[in-house]
Amino acid sequence: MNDPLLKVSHLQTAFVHDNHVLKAVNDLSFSIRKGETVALVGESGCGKSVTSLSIMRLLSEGARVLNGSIWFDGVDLLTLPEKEMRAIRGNDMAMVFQEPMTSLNPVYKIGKQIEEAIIYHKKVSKHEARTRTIDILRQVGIPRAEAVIREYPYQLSGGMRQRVMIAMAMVCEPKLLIADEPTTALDVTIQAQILDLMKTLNREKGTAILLITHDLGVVAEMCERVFVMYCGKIVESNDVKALFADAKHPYTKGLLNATPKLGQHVDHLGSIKGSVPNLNNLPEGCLFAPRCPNVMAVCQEKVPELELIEGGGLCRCFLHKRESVFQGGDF
Amino acid sequence: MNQVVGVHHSVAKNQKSRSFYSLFFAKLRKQKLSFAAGICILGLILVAVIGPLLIPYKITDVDYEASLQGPTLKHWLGTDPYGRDIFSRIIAGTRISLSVGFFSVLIGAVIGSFLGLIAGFYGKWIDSIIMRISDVLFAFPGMILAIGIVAILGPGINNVVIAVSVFSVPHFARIVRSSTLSARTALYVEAAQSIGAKNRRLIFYHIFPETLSTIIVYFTMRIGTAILTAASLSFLGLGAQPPSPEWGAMLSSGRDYLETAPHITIFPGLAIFFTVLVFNLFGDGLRDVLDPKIKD
Amino acid sequence: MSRYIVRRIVQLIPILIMISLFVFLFVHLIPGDPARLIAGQDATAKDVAVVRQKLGLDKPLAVQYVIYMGQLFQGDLGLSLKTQQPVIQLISERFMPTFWLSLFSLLWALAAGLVVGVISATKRNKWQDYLGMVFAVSGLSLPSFWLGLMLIQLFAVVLGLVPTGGLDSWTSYILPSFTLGTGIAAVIARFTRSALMDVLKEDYIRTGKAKGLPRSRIVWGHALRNAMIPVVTMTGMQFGFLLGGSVVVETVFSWPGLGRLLIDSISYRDYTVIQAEILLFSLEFLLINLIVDIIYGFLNPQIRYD
Amino acid sequence: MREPLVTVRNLKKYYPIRSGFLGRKNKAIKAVDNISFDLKKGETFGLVGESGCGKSTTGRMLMMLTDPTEGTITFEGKNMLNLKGEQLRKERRSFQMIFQDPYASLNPKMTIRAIIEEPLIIHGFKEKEERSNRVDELMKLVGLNQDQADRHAHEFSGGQRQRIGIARALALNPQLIIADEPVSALDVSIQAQIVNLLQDLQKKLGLTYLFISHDLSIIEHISDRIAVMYLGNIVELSTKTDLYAQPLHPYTQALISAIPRPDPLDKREKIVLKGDIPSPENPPAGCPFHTRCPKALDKCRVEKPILSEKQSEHFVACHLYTQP
Amino acid sequence: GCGTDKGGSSKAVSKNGKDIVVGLDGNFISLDPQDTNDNLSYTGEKTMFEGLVGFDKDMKVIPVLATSYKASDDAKTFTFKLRKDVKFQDGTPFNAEAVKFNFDRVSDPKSTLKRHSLFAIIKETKVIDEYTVQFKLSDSFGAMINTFAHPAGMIVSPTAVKKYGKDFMKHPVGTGPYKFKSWTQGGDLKVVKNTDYWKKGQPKLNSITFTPIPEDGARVAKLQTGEADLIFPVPLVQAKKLDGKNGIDIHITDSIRQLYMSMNTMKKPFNDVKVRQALNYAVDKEAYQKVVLNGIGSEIDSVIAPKVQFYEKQTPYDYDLSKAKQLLREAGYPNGFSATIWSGNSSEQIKAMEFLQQQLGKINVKLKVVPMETGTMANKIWSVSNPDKAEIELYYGGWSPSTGDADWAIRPLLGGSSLPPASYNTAYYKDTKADALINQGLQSADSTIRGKAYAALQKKIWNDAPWVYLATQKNVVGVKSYLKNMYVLPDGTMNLNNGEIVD
Ligand SMILES: Nc1ncnc2c1ncn2[C@@H]1O[C@H](COP(=O)(O)OP(=O)(O)OP(=O)(O)O)[C@@H](O)[C@H]1O
Ligand SMILES: Nc1ncnc2c1ncn2[C@@H]1O[C@H](COP(=O)(O)OP(=O)(O)OP(=O)(O)O)[C@@H](O)[C@H]1O
Ligand SMILES: [Mg+2]
Ligand SMILES: [Mg+2]
Repeated sequence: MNDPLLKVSHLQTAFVHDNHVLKAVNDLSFSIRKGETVALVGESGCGKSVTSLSIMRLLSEGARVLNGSIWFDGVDLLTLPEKEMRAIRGNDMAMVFQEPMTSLNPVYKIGKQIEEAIIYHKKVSKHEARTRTIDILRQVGIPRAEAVIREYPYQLSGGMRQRVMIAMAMVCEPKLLIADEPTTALDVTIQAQILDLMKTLNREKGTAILLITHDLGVVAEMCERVFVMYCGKIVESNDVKALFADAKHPYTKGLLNATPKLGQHVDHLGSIKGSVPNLNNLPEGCLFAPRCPNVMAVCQEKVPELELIEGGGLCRCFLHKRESVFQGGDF
Repeated sequence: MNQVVGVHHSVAKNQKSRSFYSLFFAKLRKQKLSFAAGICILGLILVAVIGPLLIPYKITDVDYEASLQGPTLKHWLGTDPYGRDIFSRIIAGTRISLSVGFFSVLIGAVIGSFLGLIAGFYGKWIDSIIMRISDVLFAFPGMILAIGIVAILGPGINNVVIAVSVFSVPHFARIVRSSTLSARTALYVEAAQSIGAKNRRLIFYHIFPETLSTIIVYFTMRIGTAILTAASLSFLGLGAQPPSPEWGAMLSSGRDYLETAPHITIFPGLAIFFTVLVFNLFGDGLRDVLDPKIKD
Repeated sequence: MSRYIVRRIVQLIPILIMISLFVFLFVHLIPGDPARLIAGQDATAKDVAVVRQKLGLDKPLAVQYVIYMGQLFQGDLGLSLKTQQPVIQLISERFMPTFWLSLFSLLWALAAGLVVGVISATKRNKWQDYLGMVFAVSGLSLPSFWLGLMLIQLFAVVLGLVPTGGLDSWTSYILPSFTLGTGIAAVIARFTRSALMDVLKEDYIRTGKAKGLPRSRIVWGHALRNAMIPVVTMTGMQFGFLLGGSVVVETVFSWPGLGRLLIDSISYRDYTVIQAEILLFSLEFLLINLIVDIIYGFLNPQIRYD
Repeated sequence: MREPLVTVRNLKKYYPIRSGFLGRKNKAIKAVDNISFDLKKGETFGLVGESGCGKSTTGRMLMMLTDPTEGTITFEGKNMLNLKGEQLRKERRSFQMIFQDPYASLNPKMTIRAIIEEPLIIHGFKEKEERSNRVDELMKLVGLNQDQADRHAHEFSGGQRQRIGIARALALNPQLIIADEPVSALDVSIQAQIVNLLQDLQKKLGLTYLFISHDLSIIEHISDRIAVMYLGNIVELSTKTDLYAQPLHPYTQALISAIPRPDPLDKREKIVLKGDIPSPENPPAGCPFHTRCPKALDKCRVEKPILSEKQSEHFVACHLYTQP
Repeated sequence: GCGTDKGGSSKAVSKNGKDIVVGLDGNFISLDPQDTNDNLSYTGEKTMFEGLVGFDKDMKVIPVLATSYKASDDAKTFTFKLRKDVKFQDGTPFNAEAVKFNFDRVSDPKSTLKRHSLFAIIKETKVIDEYTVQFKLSDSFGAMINTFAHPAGMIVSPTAVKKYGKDFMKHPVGTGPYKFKSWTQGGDLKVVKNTDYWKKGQPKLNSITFTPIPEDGARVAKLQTGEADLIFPVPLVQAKKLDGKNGIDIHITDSIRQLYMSMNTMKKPFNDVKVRQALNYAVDKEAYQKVVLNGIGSEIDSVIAPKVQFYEKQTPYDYDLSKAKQLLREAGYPNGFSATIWSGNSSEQIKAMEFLQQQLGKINVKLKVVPMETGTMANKIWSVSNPDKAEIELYYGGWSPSTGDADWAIRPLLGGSSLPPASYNTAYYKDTKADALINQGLQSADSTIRGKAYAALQKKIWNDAPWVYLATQKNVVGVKSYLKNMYVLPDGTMNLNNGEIVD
């Protein structure tokens, strides 16, 4: 139970153009244990999707993993031949994307799109695949599953499609489900349904979930541990309760303050000044320094390391610097 | 229906603070083939402008003793039935072919784009009328339309320009209409409308620039077609008049000699091929850079 | 579905009427007096007058149009001014050769265009892509009459593999279809490439990959089917080009088809034949595009015809 | 009680769906189906609801960007829907809009100065100097650096662009600003900046806002009064405090409970609604919410409840509260 | 021909079977000789039909279905004796009744046959006895016998005409050596052996298929590949190169087609004979033959060709630029002038106009070349009712008088009554003396009287120079060497009836 299922170490992924390299993910490390629900939060553009695509090895042309390793269930994914990687994708490790509206092939029926994966990975008969498909659709709470398999994506609503996507990801019973902003495009009431569903699956099937989101509310509701990302790096991580109770990094604090809370009634929302720096044009020293309310001289010169802090979490900030430097052990 | 939050972020944040043009050239340079084609076009334009000053022989210099010679040092591409230097004529013909291509498409583009803008912007019956007429013109095979128009107006290069431009009109009307339709729903057009901008301002100030990249790309691609069509008309005897060294006309008059003196057909044919090729390649590159969705 | 087709056909009628008017005016605008041309070089002015009256060309234009349309609605295309043969007969004799020629051209163009387009799109920016696109753009840039003449020289005269022209056996189709189809193959190749490249960027392709499907399955199964949707529409539009191109290609290859009939009719100002033929071309174009729309519906489940 | 600035009565918008023989109209999307409300001078009126419920359509009708199918919009005693052409163009100065998408709502080919100046040009400010001064003033007002005026929109971040949009909206000193999801596309940290800016401007300039959002937390933070929309109808309308303290409509209740709260210790039971939002093309008979309502009565399936005042200033459209 | 002594390169070719294919440059328009006005159709028709008289290789009139004829001195009455052993292909007997039927048909003013005008002069056709027929003309007409020899005078089967009516042109029946088999308009015409043909031992082929191949290159290619056994015309450029290769013989024979550039003599500056003569001196006729006709043509030395009846040689205008310039100076155009030349848009016509442009450029006469599409040009020429309004200045053309007689060679082109729109006098040449001579020739059947008149007329026209005389054309046929006895007549129609395959 203590072995990490997924262990990402010092991952560096970049978009390589002829004359410059944009490091979208820079020295990123984290791990997920079996059956655990972990959140990766951060604002738009901080590299969440690039991280997940690096893990799935689905990076688009032009993007490359420059450094680091990704161990999944005892194998190093980055050195795996494409064919073996394919056998893992959709089978041991599955992914749900942000855009349920466009992530299903519009010209194929729902049933076919799910069966395809089963037949490919499990080498079962068509008939068997169909039974399993109907089964999984029922499990994700789709009424009339027998009818839905004969429908096209356009005939389904956004929430239904996202359920189909989850069904498709879950059908081979993967050990890890990566969900990249699975509810961002959905309405609140539908979001509640989907989050509910994911929780149930996690509980019943023991599937570990890496939930990628920018919504701290969702994190608080769903996850056990949180990794906060800023500009391609993890700036803070901790157990969810600890983090929400006592965030250490000024960025995490800022985020929490800026999130409006029901019934809070403040005159002004807390905000973080300035905006996320451009990857082309990153500041020297701590990446958050230009926006940080507690900025110190050292912040503009040196890059802080991710270090253990009191209470078990990790934080990348000079304010919380302690004597023992993080050595890359288990975290 | 569902708002997709932050969809534009990554796109926008990538763009460095560079001017539109330097960005454009940087992108275009990457399209190696098209960039080369663009340089060839500049070369062709140069030839069209100063070529007639450089050619070794006057295009009307006849020498019946030296007729139908193959390529020699004296006549690089040989001579035609009147002993005229084919190389000189091809060089001199560049100006004609390029201007035919350019002007016919220009006229077609101006009229067609205007109609497309109006149709796309106002919609309703104006749209119906303009689009039905362009359907009719579309259903009318272009070459036949051109033949008919030249038959009505009489042969000659100017009429070829008119004929070719007429059948460019519905093409431009269509694509400009469709990009107008999408530009019309663009939020910034609505924004301008909400601050009280008049239709004229909306159309020409806000929408038109948005369709411009489509027009430019299509423009370059049509030039090739126009040159080909003009050459086909000349081939059918409906084009340029002698002694004009229009390539299609040269080709047409040389086809009798296909077996005896193939060079008089091959070289103008290659000139047409090359010119149309570079315009097409360049248009391709432009399209990839400017990225309008053109269905052609 | 059938209601949809009926409706679409009904919608064609006003367009066809507009075309007929357009064609009628257009044809009569072309300078040249058919009576004079038909009466012949050595006819006297009186002969010409007789012919003119016989052909009904002495009536006012509006009257001629009304008469023409009246006949048209009864399915009568009239008599050829030049040969006094029923136009329908003239056209039907010439229809099949042109039809088969267009069809073969289109078929090979589709086959070649798709293959080249798919290879180019999947090998983007590799040599296969460049080669494919250079071929495609070249195909688009070749004057078809020139290509035809060169092909005749090479394959018929020098190598003697195929007939030079005319329509005698199936081998007669090879060169003209190739010539006529080249431009379209090129367009289809380019279009397939860009459509497929767009589709390959779609989210559902990423979904396919995330499912662990092999690349071939993704390209041929998931991507191409979607890419075909715009390709099919565009192919329909190319039909107009095909019909226009047949005029030139039929001249080069002495093809006994409608294109050549049209050229002949224009030089004789054989109004009835020109009108009928252009109407036929237009109708054909519109019908092809109707068929294309129906195919589109099969490819794109989102379109429902009801 | 404050004066109403704008009165909306029985507003409807049906989008025809063309189909059938020769494209006859025989169906309609009921995007907005008979809504009425007042905007009071100086208040922020929140319009909240899920995707497709007709929020934007309502905003666009108020902006006169879409013609209503039915209903009246009265502004300072004038029925805005009777205005045409030039008159309408003139009247537009009082109404301005801020859009959801700060990227698409700015013309990429124009400089910031040109964008902010455009309303001034359109409304006949002839003096170049005057315009230029006004632009500088506006940029300062929304917190933009003046020396960036000659750059293009794509050189700015989302938050900055939204500021540009706000500056443009303020150029003509409007009375009413319709903000259609002005912060939905922004990151949390930026979102807070813009919300704060809007509130400051309201105080400074005495603006009235119609604030459209699907985010109940933001709506709660910024609004004075709130209307909850569902499928083209207003199902509940109340002051902020009342609405959140005591939501009456089952939909509002579910909506509020479904908001994920950024507090891992807050483990409330959520009301998870079943099923999907029906399509406005084919809305259910009776109460539009009955298909998903956990408390639906028989009556709800047949009779559509009307919006009525349940408590003072608290309106609800639900049969649960109609006295027999 | 010139294809006999090529030797070496000629590889022997042979033919299996007796079916041949003839490639022509256009479509047949009609198969009813009386309703035909193009040479091409006549080529096909001549395999199926025969006239009372016809032309031999040299355009001399010879008897065919008639055994003899007599003309009255006033050229008003013509009596023919007919062959007795002839039947139409449908079995109908050939006799005086049949002949009467034919000429009644074509001379009927109500007939809308295209050749009505040629025979409109026949007032009455009388059956004298079963094999004697007599024509009475309404006016004297010296060239009538040539008119009978014209292919339009070929005799059609009365039974078939009655049977098919309007459709006769698609079901032709005559007395000729070949029978109609099939024809698609614009496509192939196939004729097969008439086994009952009256000339014993004829014809020698089983069938002839005529196939239209308008594109020059394609036509030549068909001959080269053996898909066609005979093509006509052979493009002039290729004639020399083709000869002797692939078993092809090129036959170059005389034609009666004159090539000329007419000048509008009613328009300045061409109203001055000096200008017209200057232009004649300014054009290098040898170069014309070399460049435009690719060396296939002969010197022109009268307004009519040598093979035309009553031809009289004149002294050619030499190529003499200084004389030309001097004449221009005398006429008051020392600095030349500009003018427009019209013609069709075939490559040969364009080439000729371009050549003339180059030539006249040397004496500062600047030509604007306007190639026109056939219909447009016809319209331009014939839309004028009044000579003053005529736009035409220079016109490049050629004329082949299908009757082979001087009258038809001159009157339609240069007769005072032939100004457009009546006929083809594009030179607007109207001269009382010339018109009188034309009439003299017309009103007698006596060849000495006619000969004298035409001699004077030719001299007059030659000196008046309404045309720039360019060349007399040649006919060029390409045949496979195994094919013999097929020839083109000077009028451009072909006679294939004696054709045979020799190994
Ligand atoms: N194809 C690309 N080329 C260049 N840069 C890219 C590309 N795709 C993404 N990036 C950059 O990589 C960085 C990380 O992007 P990523 O998509 O991982 O962000 P994200 O955290 O998922 O954001 P969001 O919340 O918007 O989904 C961004 O700065 C983005 O601009
Ligand atoms: N121009 C239009 N034509 C047809 N239907 C439309 C049009 N605009 C909107 N609709 C439909 O009207 C309904 C209401 O749309 P509206 O944009 O007002 O919703 P919204 O509440 O703003 O949703 P969102 O949160 O997605 O912005 C939707 O079903 C939409 O599909
Ligand atoms: Mg992302
Ligand atoms: Mg909206």
